Amino acid sequence: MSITVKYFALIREQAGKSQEIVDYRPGMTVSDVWRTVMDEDLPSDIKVAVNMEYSGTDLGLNDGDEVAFFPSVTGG
Amino acid sequence: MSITVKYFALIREQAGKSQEIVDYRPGMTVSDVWRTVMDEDLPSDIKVAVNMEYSGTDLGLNDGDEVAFFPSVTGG
Amino acid sequence: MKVEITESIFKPYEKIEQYQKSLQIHGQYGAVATFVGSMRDFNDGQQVSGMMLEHYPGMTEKHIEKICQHASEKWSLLDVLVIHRVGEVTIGEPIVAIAVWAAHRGDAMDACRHILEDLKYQAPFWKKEHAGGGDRWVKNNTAGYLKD
Amino acid sequence: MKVEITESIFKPYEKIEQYQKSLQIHGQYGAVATFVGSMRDFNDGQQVSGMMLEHYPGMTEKHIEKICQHASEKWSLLDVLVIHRVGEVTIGEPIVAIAVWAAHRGDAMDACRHILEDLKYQAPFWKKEHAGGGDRWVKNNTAGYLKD
Repeated sequence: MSITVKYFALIREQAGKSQEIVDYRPGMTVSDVWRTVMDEDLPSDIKVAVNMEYSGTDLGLNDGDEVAFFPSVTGG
Repeated sequence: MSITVKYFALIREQAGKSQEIVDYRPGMTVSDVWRTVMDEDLPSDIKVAVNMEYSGTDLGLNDGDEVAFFPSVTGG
Repeated sequence: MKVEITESIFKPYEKIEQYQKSLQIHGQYGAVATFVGSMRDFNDGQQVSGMMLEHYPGMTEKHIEKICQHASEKWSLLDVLVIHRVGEVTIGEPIVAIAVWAAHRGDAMDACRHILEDLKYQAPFWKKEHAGGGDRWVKNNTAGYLKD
Repeated sequence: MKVEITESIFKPYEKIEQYQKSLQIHGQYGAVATFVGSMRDFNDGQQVSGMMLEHYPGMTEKHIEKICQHASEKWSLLDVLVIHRVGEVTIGEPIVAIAVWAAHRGDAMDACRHILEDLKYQAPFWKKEHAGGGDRWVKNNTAGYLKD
Protein backbone atom coordinates (compact mmCIF):
# COMPACT_ATOMS: atom_id res chain seq x y z
CA MET A 1 0.00 0.00 0.00
CA SER A 2 2.29 2.79 -1.23
CA ILE A 3 2.67 5.78 -3.56
CA THR A 4 6.03 6.60 -5.18
CA VAL A 5 6.67 10.35 -5.13
CA LYS A 6 9.22 11.99 -7.45
CA TYR A 7 10.61 15.52 -7.53
CA PHE A 8 12.38 17.25 -10.38
CA ALA A 9 14.55 20.33 -10.96
CA LEU A 10 14.03 23.19 -8.47
CA ILE A 11 11.39 21.20 -6.53
CA ARG A 12 13.87 18.34 -6.17
CA GLU A 13 16.55 20.73 -4.91
CA GLN A 14 14.20 22.45 -2.46
CA ALA A 15 12.92 19.12 -1.17
CA GLY A 16 16.47 17.86 -0.86
CA LYS A 17 15.40 14.53 -2.33
CA SER A 18 14.44 13.10 -5.71
CA GLN A 19 12.14 10.28 -4.64
CA GLU A 20 10.35 8.85 -1.64
CA ILE A 21 7.65 6.33 -0.83
CA VAL A 22 4.56 7.36 1.13
CA ASP A 23 1.80 5.16 2.49
CA TYR A 24 -1.30 4.89 0.34
CA ARG A 25 -4.62 5.73 1.97
CA PRO A 26 -7.86 5.00 0.07
CA GLY A 27 -9.34 8.24 -1.33
CA MET A 28 -5.97 9.97 -1.32
CA THR A 29 -5.56 12.75 -3.94
CA VAL A 30 -2.46 14.32 -5.50
CA SER A 31 -2.86 17.33 -3.17
CA ASP A 32 -3.02 14.99 -0.18
CA VAL A 33 0.33 13.49 -1.17
CA TRP A 34 1.99 16.92 -1.25
CA ARG A 35 0.41 17.84 2.10
CA THR A 36 1.69 14.59 3.58
CA VAL A 37 5.28 15.07 2.48
CA MET A 38 5.63 18.87 2.63
CA ASP A 39 3.19 19.78 5.41
CA GLU A 40 1.68 22.62 3.31
CA ASP A 41 -0.88 23.12 0.52
CA LEU A 42 0.32 22.33 -2.99
CA PRO A 43 1.45 25.62 -4.59
CA SER A 44 -0.55 26.37 -7.76
CA ASP A 45 2.52 26.83 -9.97
CA ILE A 46 3.75 23.27 -9.41
CA LYS A 47 3.02 20.80 -12.22
CA VAL A 48 1.86 17.29 -11.49
CA ALA A 49 2.09 13.96 -13.30
CA VAL A 50 0.50 10.71 -12.20
CA ASN A 51 1.92 7.55 -13.74
CA MET A 52 3.85 9.72 -16.21
CA GLU A 53 0.81 11.60 -17.50
CA TYR A 54 0.01 15.23 -16.65
CA SER A 55 -2.71 15.32 -14.04
CA GLY A 56 -4.94 17.67 -12.07
CA THR A 57 -4.33 18.00 -8.33
CA ASP A 58 -7.68 16.59 -7.26
CA LEU A 59 -7.15 13.24 -8.95
CA GLY A 60 -7.86 10.30 -6.69
CA LEU A 61 -4.93 7.89 -6.56
CA ASN A 62 -4.66 4.12 -6.61
CA ASP A 63 -2.30 1.97 -4.64
CA GLY A 64 1.06 1.76 -6.43
CA ASP A 65 0.68 5.02 -8.39
CA GLU A 66 3.69 7.19 -9.16
CA VAL A 67 3.20 10.91 -8.50
CA ALA A 68 5.67 13.52 -9.74
CA PHE A 69 5.98 17.20 -8.82
CA PHE A 70 7.96 19.64 -10.95
CA PRO A 71 8.20 23.30 -12.06
CA SER A 72 7.39 24.64 -15.56
CA VAL A 73 9.31 22.72 -18.19
CA THR A 74 12.07 24.32 -20.28
CA GLY A 75 13.13 21.77 -22.88
CA GLY A 76 13.65 22.04 -26.60
CA MET B 1 19.78 50.18 -80.80
CA SER B 2 18.46 46.77 -79.70
CA ILE B 3 16.45 44.83 -77.12
CA THR B 4 17.37 41.26 -76.16
CA VAL B 5 14.25 39.12 -75.83
CA LYS B 6 14.29 35.83 -73.91
CA TYR B 7 11.68 33.07 -73.62
CA PHE B 8 11.44 30.35 -71.00
CA ALA B 9 9.65 27.04 -70.49
CA LEU B 10 6.34 26.64 -72.36
CA ILE B 11 6.68 30.10 -73.94
CA ARG B 12 10.13 29.14 -75.24
CA GLU B 13 8.75 25.91 -76.69
CA GLN B 14 5.75 27.63 -78.29
CA ALA B 15 7.96 30.37 -79.74
CA GLY B 16 10.40 27.75 -80.98
CA LYS B 17 13.29 29.92 -79.81
CA SER B 18 14.94 30.91 -76.56
CA GLN B 19 16.33 34.30 -77.47
CA GLU B 20 16.25 36.93 -80.20
CA ILE B 21 17.28 40.53 -80.77
CA VAL B 22 14.74 43.14 -81.84
CA ASP B 23 15.32 46.71 -82.88
CA TYR B 24 14.84 49.32 -80.17
CA ARG B 25 12.43 52.15 -80.90
CA PRO B 26 12.26 55.10 -78.47
CA GLY B 27 9.09 54.88 -76.36
CA MET B 28 8.86 51.11 -76.82
CA THR B 29 7.10 49.23 -73.98
CA VAL B 30 7.23 45.58 -72.92
CA SER B 31 3.87 44.99 -74.64
CA ASP B 32 5.25 46.53 -77.83
CA VAL B 33 8.11 44.02 -77.83
CA TRP B 34 5.69 41.09 -77.63
CA ARG B 35 3.53 42.57 -80.38
CA THR B 36 6.61 43.01 -82.56
CA VAL B 37 7.80 39.42 -82.20
CA MET B 38 4.50 37.54 -81.90
CA ASP B 39 2.13 39.73 -83.91
CA GLU B 40 -0.52 39.58 -81.15
CA ASP B 41 -1.37 41.26 -77.82
CA LEU B 42 0.60 40.05 -74.82
CA PRO B 43 -1.55 37.42 -73.02
CA SER B 44 -2.32 38.47 -69.45
CA ASP B 45 -1.03 35.22 -67.90
CA ILE B 46 2.51 35.67 -69.20
CA LYS B 47 5.05 36.99 -66.69
CA VAL B 48 7.59 39.61 -67.63
CA ALA B 49 11.05 40.56 -66.42
CA VAL B 50 13.10 43.52 -67.60
CA ASN B 51 16.82 43.34 -66.88
CA MET B 52 16.16 40.36 -64.59
CA GLU B 53 13.57 42.10 -62.41
CA TYR B 54 9.83 41.42 -62.53
CA SER B 55 8.13 44.19 -64.48
CA GLY B 56 4.74 45.47 -65.56
CA THR B 57 3.85 45.30 -69.24
CA ASP B 58 3.57 49.07 -69.73
CA LEU B 59 7.14 49.76 -68.69
CA GLY B 60 9.02 51.95 -71.16
CA LEU B 61 12.28 50.34 -72.27
CA ASN B 62 15.77 51.68 -72.82
CA ASP B 63 18.17 50.73 -75.56
CA GLY B 64 20.05 47.59 -74.58
CA ASP B 65 17.42 46.29 -72.15
CA GLU B 66 16.83 42.55 -71.74
CA VAL B 67 13.16 41.52 -71.73
CA ALA B 68 12.05 38.02 -70.69
CA PHE B 69 8.67 36.33 -71.13
CA PHE B 70 7.71 33.22 -69.17
CA PRO B 71 4.79 31.31 -67.60
CA SER B 72 4.01 30.99 -63.87
CA VAL B 73 7.06 29.72 -62.01
CA THR B 74 7.14 26.29 -60.37
CA GLY B 75 10.39 26.05 -58.43
CA GLY B 76 11.15 24.98 -54.91
CA MET C 1 8.77 7.22 -35.89
CA LYS C 2 11.72 7.43 -33.52
CA VAL C 3 12.33 9.28 -30.26
CA GLU C 4 15.79 9.30 -28.75
CA ILE C 5 16.97 10.78 -25.47
CA THR C 6 20.76 10.91 -25.27
CA GLU C 7 23.39 11.97 -22.78
CA SER C 8 26.03 12.15 -25.50
CA ILE C 9 26.78 14.93 -27.97
CA PHE C 10 25.21 14.06 -31.34
CA LYS C 11 25.55 15.22 -34.94
CA PRO C 12 21.99 16.15 -35.94
CA TYR C 13 22.38 16.12 -39.72
CA GLU C 14 24.23 12.81 -39.74
CA LYS C 15 21.49 11.34 -37.57
CA ILE C 16 18.76 12.71 -39.84
CA GLU C 17 20.52 11.47 -42.99
CA GLN C 18 21.10 8.06 -41.42
CA TYR C 19 17.49 7.73 -40.25
CA GLN C 20 16.23 8.84 -43.66
CA LYS C 21 18.27 6.09 -45.31
CA SER C 22 16.62 3.50 -43.06
CA LEU C 23 13.13 4.52 -44.20
CA GLN C 24 11.30 2.81 -47.06
CA ILE C 25 9.83 6.03 -48.41
CA HIS C 26 12.15 6.90 -51.32
CA GLY C 27 10.21 8.90 -53.91
CA GLN C 28 7.30 9.43 -51.53
CA TYR C 29 8.53 12.41 -49.53
CA GLY C 30 8.58 15.76 -51.26
CA ALA C 31 9.32 17.64 -48.06
CA VAL C 32 11.59 17.32 -45.04
CA ALA C 33 11.42 20.06 -42.41
CA THR C 34 14.02 20.00 -39.67
CA PHE C 35 14.76 22.06 -36.62
CA VAL C 36 17.98 21.92 -34.63
CA GLY C 37 18.23 23.80 -31.34
CA SER C 38 21.70 24.47 -29.95
CA MET C 39 23.10 25.94 -26.76
CA ARG C 40 23.83 29.66 -27.01
CA ASP C 41 26.52 31.45 -25.02
CA PHE C 42 24.08 34.13 -23.92
CA ASN C 43 20.59 33.87 -22.44
CA ASP C 44 18.21 36.09 -20.52
CA GLY C 45 20.71 38.95 -20.43
CA GLN C 46 23.63 36.91 -19.12
CA GLN C 47 26.69 35.10 -20.42
CA VAL C 48 26.40 31.35 -19.84
CA SER C 49 29.07 28.70 -20.11
CA GLY C 50 26.98 25.54 -20.19
CA MET C 51 24.00 23.85 -18.65
CA MET C 52 22.59 20.71 -17.12
CA LEU C 53 19.46 19.31 -18.73
CA GLU C 54 17.33 17.26 -16.36
CA HIS C 55 14.48 15.03 -17.53
CA TYR C 56 11.97 12.50 -16.21
CA PRO C 57 13.15 9.14 -17.54
CA GLY C 58 10.15 7.24 -18.81
CA MET C 59 7.68 10.11 -18.93
CA THR C 60 9.84 12.20 -21.23
CA GLU C 61 10.05 9.50 -23.94
CA LYS C 62 6.38 8.63 -23.51
CA HIS C 63 5.33 12.28 -23.76
CA ILE C 64 7.36 12.96 -26.91
CA GLU C 65 6.01 9.81 -28.56
CA LYS C 66 2.51 11.06 -27.80
CA ILE C 67 3.33 14.47 -29.35
CA CYS C 68 4.58 12.80 -32.53
CA GLN C 69 1.58 10.51 -32.63
CA HIS C 70 -0.71 13.49 -32.26
CA ALA C 71 1.10 15.36 -35.04
CA SER C 72 0.75 12.31 -37.30
CA GLU C 73 -3.01 12.38 -36.75
CA LYS C 74 -3.30 16.11 -37.34
CA TRP C 75 -1.09 16.28 -40.46
CA SER C 76 -0.31 13.92 -43.30
CA LEU C 77 3.18 12.70 -42.38
CA LEU C 78 5.45 9.90 -43.54
CA ASP C 79 7.84 9.83 -40.58
CA VAL C 80 9.15 11.79 -37.60
CA LEU C 81 12.48 11.77 -35.78
CA VAL C 82 13.08 13.55 -32.47
CA ILE C 83 16.43 13.52 -30.65
CA HIS C 84 16.82 15.37 -27.35
CA ARG C 85 19.93 15.79 -25.29
CA VAL C 86 20.04 15.47 -21.49
CA GLY C 87 22.82 15.87 -18.91
CA GLU C 88 25.71 18.33 -19.20
CA VAL C 89 25.66 20.44 -22.38
CA THR C 90 28.37 22.82 -23.55
CA ILE C 91 28.09 26.00 -25.65
CA GLY C 92 27.35 25.37 -29.32
CA GLU C 93 26.25 21.77 -28.81
CA PRO C 94 22.93 20.58 -30.23
CA ILE C 95 20.13 20.18 -27.67
CA VAL C 96 17.29 19.05 -29.86
CA ALA C 97 16.78 17.85 -33.43
CA ILE C 98 13.39 17.35 -35.06
CA ALA C 99 12.89 16.06 -38.60
CA VAL C 100 9.53 15.53 -40.29
CA TRP C 101 9.03 13.75 -43.61
CA ALA C 102 5.86 14.38 -45.62
CA ALA C 103 4.63 14.39 -49.19
CA HIS C 104 3.97 18.13 -49.00
CA ARG C 105 5.77 21.07 -47.42
CA GLY C 106 2.82 22.48 -45.48
CA ASP C 107 2.41 19.29 -43.47
CA ALA C 108 6.16 18.89 -42.82
CA MET C 109 6.67 22.49 -41.63
CA ASP C 110 3.48 22.80 -39.59
CA ALA C 111 4.14 19.51 -37.82
CA CYS C 112 7.80 20.32 -37.15
CA ARG C 113 6.83 23.60 -35.52
CA HIS C 114 4.02 22.02 -33.55
CA ILE C 115 6.33 19.32 -32.17
CA LEU C 116 8.93 21.92 -31.21
CA GLU C 117 6.42 24.11 -29.37
CA ASP C 118 5.15 21.11 -27.46
CA LEU C 119 8.73 20.14 -26.56
CA LYS C 120 9.27 23.67 -25.26
CA TYR C 121 6.09 23.91 -23.20
CA GLN C 122 5.01 20.37 -22.30
CA ALA C 123 7.81 17.80 -22.46
CA PRO C 124 9.42 17.18 -19.03
CA PHE C 125 12.87 18.75 -19.39
CA TRP C 126 14.45 21.35 -17.14
CA LYS C 127 17.47 23.52 -17.91
CA LYS C 128 19.92 24.68 -15.27
CA GLU C 129 22.36 27.18 -16.72
CA HIS C 130 25.91 27.69 -15.52
CA ALA C 131 26.22 31.48 -15.54
CA GLY C 132 28.80 33.93 -14.22
CA GLY C 133 26.97 34.46 -10.95
CA GLY C 134 26.45 30.74 -10.33
CA ASP C 135 23.89 28.20 -11.50
CA ARG C 136 20.29 29.16 -12.23
CA TRP C 137 17.20 27.26 -13.32
CA VAL C 138 15.69 28.62 -16.52
CA LYS C 139 12.19 29.75 -15.58
CA ASN C 140 10.49 29.87 -18.97
CA ASN C 141 11.40 29.38 -22.58
CA THR C 142 11.15 32.40 -24.85
CA ALA C 143 8.13 32.59 -27.14
CA GLY C 144 8.22 30.89 -30.55
CA TYR C 145 6.11 33.53 -32.22
CA LEU C 146 4.45 33.11 -35.57
CA LYS C 147 4.94 36.37 -37.42
CA ASP C 148 3.58 35.31 -40.81
CA MET D 1 24.55 34.25 -46.98
CA LYS D 2 25.01 31.87 -49.87
CA VAL D 3 22.88 31.00 -52.90
CA GLU D 4 23.89 28.10 -55.09
CA ILE D 5 22.31 26.86 -58.31
CA THR D 6 23.61 23.45 -59.28
CA GLU D 7 23.15 20.98 -62.12
CA SER D 8 24.57 18.15 -60.01
CA ILE D 9 22.91 15.97 -57.42
CA PHE D 10 23.81 17.26 -53.95
CA LYS D 11 23.67 15.99 -50.36
CA PRO D 12 21.66 18.65 -48.51
CA TYR D 13 22.64 17.80 -44.93
CA GLU D 14 26.33 17.52 -45.78
CA LYS D 15 26.13 20.90 -47.50
CA ILE D 16 24.33 22.46 -44.52
CA GLU D 17 26.80 20.97 -42.04
CA GLN D 18 29.75 22.09 -44.13
CA TYR D 19 28.40 25.62 -44.54
CA GLN D 20 27.66 25.83 -40.82
CA LYS D 21 31.26 24.91 -40.03
CA SER D 22 32.48 27.79 -42.22
CA LEU D 23 30.44 30.35 -40.23
CA GLN D 24 31.89 32.32 -37.31
CA ILE D 25 28.71 32.08 -35.24
CA HIS D 26 29.48 29.26 -32.79
CA GLY D 27 27.47 29.76 -29.60
CA GLN D 28 25.35 32.48 -31.22
CA TYR D 29 22.72 30.42 -33.00
CA GLY D 30 20.13 28.70 -30.88
CA ALA D 31 18.05 27.72 -33.88
CA VAL D 32 18.56 26.24 -37.32
CA ALA D 33 15.48 25.60 -39.44
CA THR D 34 15.94 23.68 -42.67
CA PHE D 35 13.72 22.56 -45.48
CA VAL D 36 14.67 20.02 -48.12
CA GLY D 37 12.37 19.45 -51.09
CA SER D 38 12.82 16.25 -53.09
CA MET D 39 11.35 14.83 -56.27
CA ARG D 40 8.36 12.56 -55.66
CA ASP D 41 7.36 9.67 -57.92
CA PHE D 42 3.77 10.88 -58.07
CA ASN D 43 2.35 14.33 -58.78
CA ASP D 44 -0.97 15.81 -59.79
CA GLY D 45 -2.60 12.38 -60.03
CA GLN D 46 0.07 10.80 -62.21
CA GLN D 47 3.15 8.62 -61.87
CA VAL D 48 6.29 10.54 -62.88
CA SER D 49 9.77 9.23 -63.59
CA GLY D 50 11.82 12.41 -63.49
CA MET D 51 11.83 16.03 -64.58
CA MET D 52 13.75 18.81 -66.20
CA LEU D 53 14.15 21.99 -64.17
CA GLU D 54 14.65 25.09 -66.28
CA HIS D 55 15.80 28.41 -64.85
CA TYR D 56 16.80 31.91 -65.94
CA PRO D 57 20.56 32.07 -65.39
CA GLY D 58 21.39 35.41 -63.79
CA MET D 59 17.87 36.38 -62.75
CA THR D 60 17.34 33.24 -60.67
CA GLU D 61 20.41 33.82 -58.49
CA LYS D 62 19.69 37.54 -58.24
CA HIS D 63 16.09 36.91 -57.26
CA ILE D 64 16.93 34.37 -54.54
CA GLU D 65 19.58 36.67 -53.10
CA LYS D 66 16.94 39.38 -52.92
CA ILE D 67 14.54 37.01 -51.12
CA CYS D 68 17.21 36.15 -48.55
CA GLN D 69 18.12 39.80 -48.12
CA HIS D 70 14.49 40.65 -47.58
CA ALA D 71 14.11 37.86 -45.02
CA SER D 72 17.20 39.14 -43.18
CA GLU D 73 15.56 42.54 -42.90
CA LYS D 74 12.22 41.17 -41.72
CA TRP D 75 13.60 38.68 -39.17
CA SER D 76 16.65 38.58 -36.93
CA LEU D 77 18.88 36.08 -38.74
CA LEU D 78 22.52 35.06 -38.50
CA ASP D 79 22.88 33.36 -41.86
CA VAL D 80 20.98 31.78 -44.77
CA LEU D 81 21.90 29.05 -47.24
CA VAL D 82 19.82 28.21 -50.33
CA ILE D 83 20.74 25.48 -52.80
CA HIS D 84 18.52 24.81 -55.82
CA ARG D 85 18.91 22.13 -58.43
CA VAL D 86 18.43 22.69 -62.16
CA GLY D 87 18.59 20.38 -65.19
CA GLU D 88 17.56 16.73 -65.19
CA VAL D 89 16.32 15.45 -61.81
CA THR D 90 15.48 11.85 -60.93
CA ILE D 91 12.96 10.48 -58.40
CA GLY D 92 14.05 10.89 -54.79
CA GLU D 93 16.74 13.46 -55.54
CA PRO D 94 16.83 16.76 -53.62
CA ILE D 95 15.56 19.77 -55.55
CA VAL D 96 15.94 22.50 -52.98
CA ALA D 97 17.60 22.96 -49.59
CA ILE D 98 17.08 25.99 -47.34
CA ALA D 99 18.82 26.50 -44.01
CA VAL D 100 18.34 29.50 -41.72
CA TRP D 101 20.47 30.23 -38.65
CA ALA D 102 19.11 32.53 -35.94
CA ALA D 103 19.38 33.15 -32.21
CA HIS D 104 15.74 32.17 -31.74
CA ARG D 105 13.46 29.55 -33.26
CA GLY D 106 10.62 31.86 -34.31
CA ASP D 107 12.91 33.84 -36.61
CA ALA D 108 14.57 30.76 -38.10
CA MET D 109 11.30 28.96 -38.84
CA ASP D 110 9.34 31.97 -40.08
CA ALA D 111 12.16 33.00 -42.40
CA CYS D 112 12.71 29.47 -43.73
CA ARG D 113 9.04 29.18 -44.63
CA HIS D 114 8.95 32.63 -46.15
CA ILE D 115 11.96 31.90 -48.36
CA LEU D 116 10.43 28.60 -49.49
CA GLU D 117 7.11 30.20 -50.41
CA ASP D 118 8.90 32.86 -52.40
CA LEU D 119 10.96 30.19 -54.18
CA LYS D 120 7.72 28.41 -55.06
CA TYR D 121 5.84 31.45 -56.34
CA GLN D 122 8.39 34.01 -57.46
CA ALA D 123 11.81 32.55 -58.29
CA PRO D 124 12.25 31.84 -62.02
CA PHE D 125 12.27 28.03 -62.19
CA TRP D 126 10.04 25.84 -64.35
CA LYS D 127 9.44 22.11 -63.94
CA LYS D 128 8.75 19.81 -66.85
CA GLU D 129 7.80 16.35 -65.62
CA HIS D 130 8.45 13.12 -67.48
CA ALA D 131 5.16 11.25 -66.99
CA GLY D 132 3.73 8.08 -68.48
CA GLY D 133 1.80 9.96 -71.16
CA GLY D 134 4.81 12.09 -72.16
CA ASP D 135 6.34 15.29 -70.85
CA ARG D 136 4.25 18.01 -69.23
CA TRP D 137 4.99 21.42 -67.78
CA VAL D 138 3.88 21.76 -64.18
CA LYS D 139 1.29 24.55 -64.17
CA ASN D 140 1.28 25.56 -60.53
CA ASN D 141 2.85 24.47 -57.30
CA THR D 142 0.54 23.11 -54.62
CA ALA D 143 -0.30 25.43 -51.75
CA GLY D 144 1.97 25.61 -48.70
CA TYR D 145 -0.86 26.13 -46.29
CA LEU D 146 -0.43 27.29 -42.73
CA LYS D 147 -2.78 25.20 -40.64
CA ASP D 148 -1.67 26.37 -37.18
